[in-house]
Amino acid sequence: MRVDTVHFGDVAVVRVEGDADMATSPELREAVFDVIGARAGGTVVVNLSGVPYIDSSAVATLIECLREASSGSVRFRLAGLNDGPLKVLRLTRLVDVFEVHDSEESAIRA
Amino acid sequence: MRVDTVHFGDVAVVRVEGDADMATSPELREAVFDVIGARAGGTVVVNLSGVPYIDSSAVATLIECLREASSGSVRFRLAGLNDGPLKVLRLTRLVDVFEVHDSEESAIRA
Amino acid sequence: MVAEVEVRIESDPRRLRFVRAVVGRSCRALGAGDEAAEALVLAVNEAVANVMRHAYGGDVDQPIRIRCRRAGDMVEVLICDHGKSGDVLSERIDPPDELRSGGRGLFLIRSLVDEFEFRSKDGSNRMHLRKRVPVLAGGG
Amino acid sequence: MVAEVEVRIESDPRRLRFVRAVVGRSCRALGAGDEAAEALVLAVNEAVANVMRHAYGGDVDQPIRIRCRRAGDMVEVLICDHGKSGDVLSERIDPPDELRSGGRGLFLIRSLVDEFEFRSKDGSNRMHLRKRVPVLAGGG
Ligand SMILES: Nc1ncnc2c1ncn2[C@@H]1O[C@H](COP(=O)(O)OP(=O)(O)O)[C@@H](O)[C@H]1O
Ligand SMILES: Nc1ncnc2c1ncn2[C@@H]1O[C@H](COP(=O)(O)OP(=O)(O)O)[C@@H](O)[C@H]1O
Repeated sequence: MRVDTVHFGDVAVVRVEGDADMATSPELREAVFDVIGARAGGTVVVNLSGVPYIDSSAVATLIECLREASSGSVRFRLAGLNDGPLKVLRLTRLVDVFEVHDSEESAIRA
Repeated sequence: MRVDTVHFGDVAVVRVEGDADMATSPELREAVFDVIGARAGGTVVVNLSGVPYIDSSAVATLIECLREASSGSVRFRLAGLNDGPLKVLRLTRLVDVFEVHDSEESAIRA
Repeated sequence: MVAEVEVRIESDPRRLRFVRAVVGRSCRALGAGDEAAEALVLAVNEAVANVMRHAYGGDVDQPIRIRCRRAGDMVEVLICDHGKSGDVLSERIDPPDELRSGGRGLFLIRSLVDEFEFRSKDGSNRMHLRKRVPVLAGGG
Repeated sequence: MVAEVEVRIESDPRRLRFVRAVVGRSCRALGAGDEAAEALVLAVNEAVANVMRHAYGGDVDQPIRIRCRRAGDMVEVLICDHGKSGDVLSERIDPPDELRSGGRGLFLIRSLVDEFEFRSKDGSNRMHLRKRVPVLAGGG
């Protein structure tokens, strides 16, 4: 997995590449938690357009990120979900729990 | 494997689809031998553009077809070889033994 | 017809990727369409991750076997370990509480497959996952 | 690291397609690039076809095992049968006579792999094919 963070004003975008599973989710969690910690009051977007696959560990990680963001008053958005990951969020009935955007741009502007 | 024969004047084209291996080569052999038997003095083109894979059984089959054609005074041409099959003919040093054309059209016109 | 694939790994989560790749291709080669193969890959990933986490408690050097084969009109995947057995069959299967972070593996597995079995015997645990696929034409 | 795939089939030529699909994906997942994986698939196809034709003399219901794994900087495929053993190692390896129809399997195998071994012992024949592949980065 590759994780890069880019900043646009008060929005931080975490761009992820590669499968997010039990082996790689901790890395995702750490990167997003770092950004949330440094960004009270702002917005964090996780761009998953480079992620073909997520499993329940990644789902758990995203939920933890969402909770961490709320408790730090940070807006938390997902962007660019591919079909596979979207299906997993649907199956686990979590799509509506997240603020999901089609693209990174619309997640930044929202 | 799917094998279809089409006729253009004195040229018969055998169009093959699917892998040509030890399981399917006999079918290829039978179809081509049938056409050769009915076509003294003419031309038989085997269009392999729908064949992603050939193994040594298919190579043996093509050699048998070539010999059968020569003995019946039938011109025998291969057309539309994909990279994989071409590589196998190169490895077995047989590319130059066959009359190989890029496309079915050029094999018919030649 | 005999045609089966057995994947053997150590219980290291970095092997999950390998399992997904080979199990996906094997299920397709056994007759599963894209959708059924993807569902099986997801389910097998969850089952193997559970073995790593729960049966082996995070040990990364314990053996796991995953066998894929055809069983009638189903593609069947067997996941086999010799770790701690859990009461997997009686775990809750309701959709997990929205903001709980864990507890979604078994729910996903059950949503994704047509048949689900779990047995522990003589120190070995076996989970069978089966998914209905189109009937094979000819040699498959 | 343990990560290996074993494909088990009957000696029916209609299973070759299955073998190619799973062995190809397995070799890639073990670190082979496209070219190395394709070469191994071709070589394994020839080796398994030879087992069907020569070791089992055309019987279609005899067992063949094909195991793929990593061996250092190689991907290794083992093909195992219990049929008639042939003097495979001393067979001619010159490029076969142009218009002879058979006799190209072993030649292809040797052109395609970096290492080739054959052993018969206690009624079981084992052919090892190995191909060098890039060194794994990280967990592979
Ligand atoms: N293979 C297994 N071996 C032992 N226990 C298991 C296994 N799979 C699941 N369990 C038990 O079932 C529970 C629910 O599993 P699951 O739904 O996958 O969620 P999670 O793994 O996030 O806890 C686990 O917490 C564990 O107690
Ligand atoms: N797995 C095998 N078991 C026994 N004999 C074999 C095996 N593979 C090859 N041989 C012997 O080696 C010869 C050459 O094999 P090969 O080059 O593949 O050509 P072909 O199979 O067309 O004869 C075969 O004719 C056979 O006698």
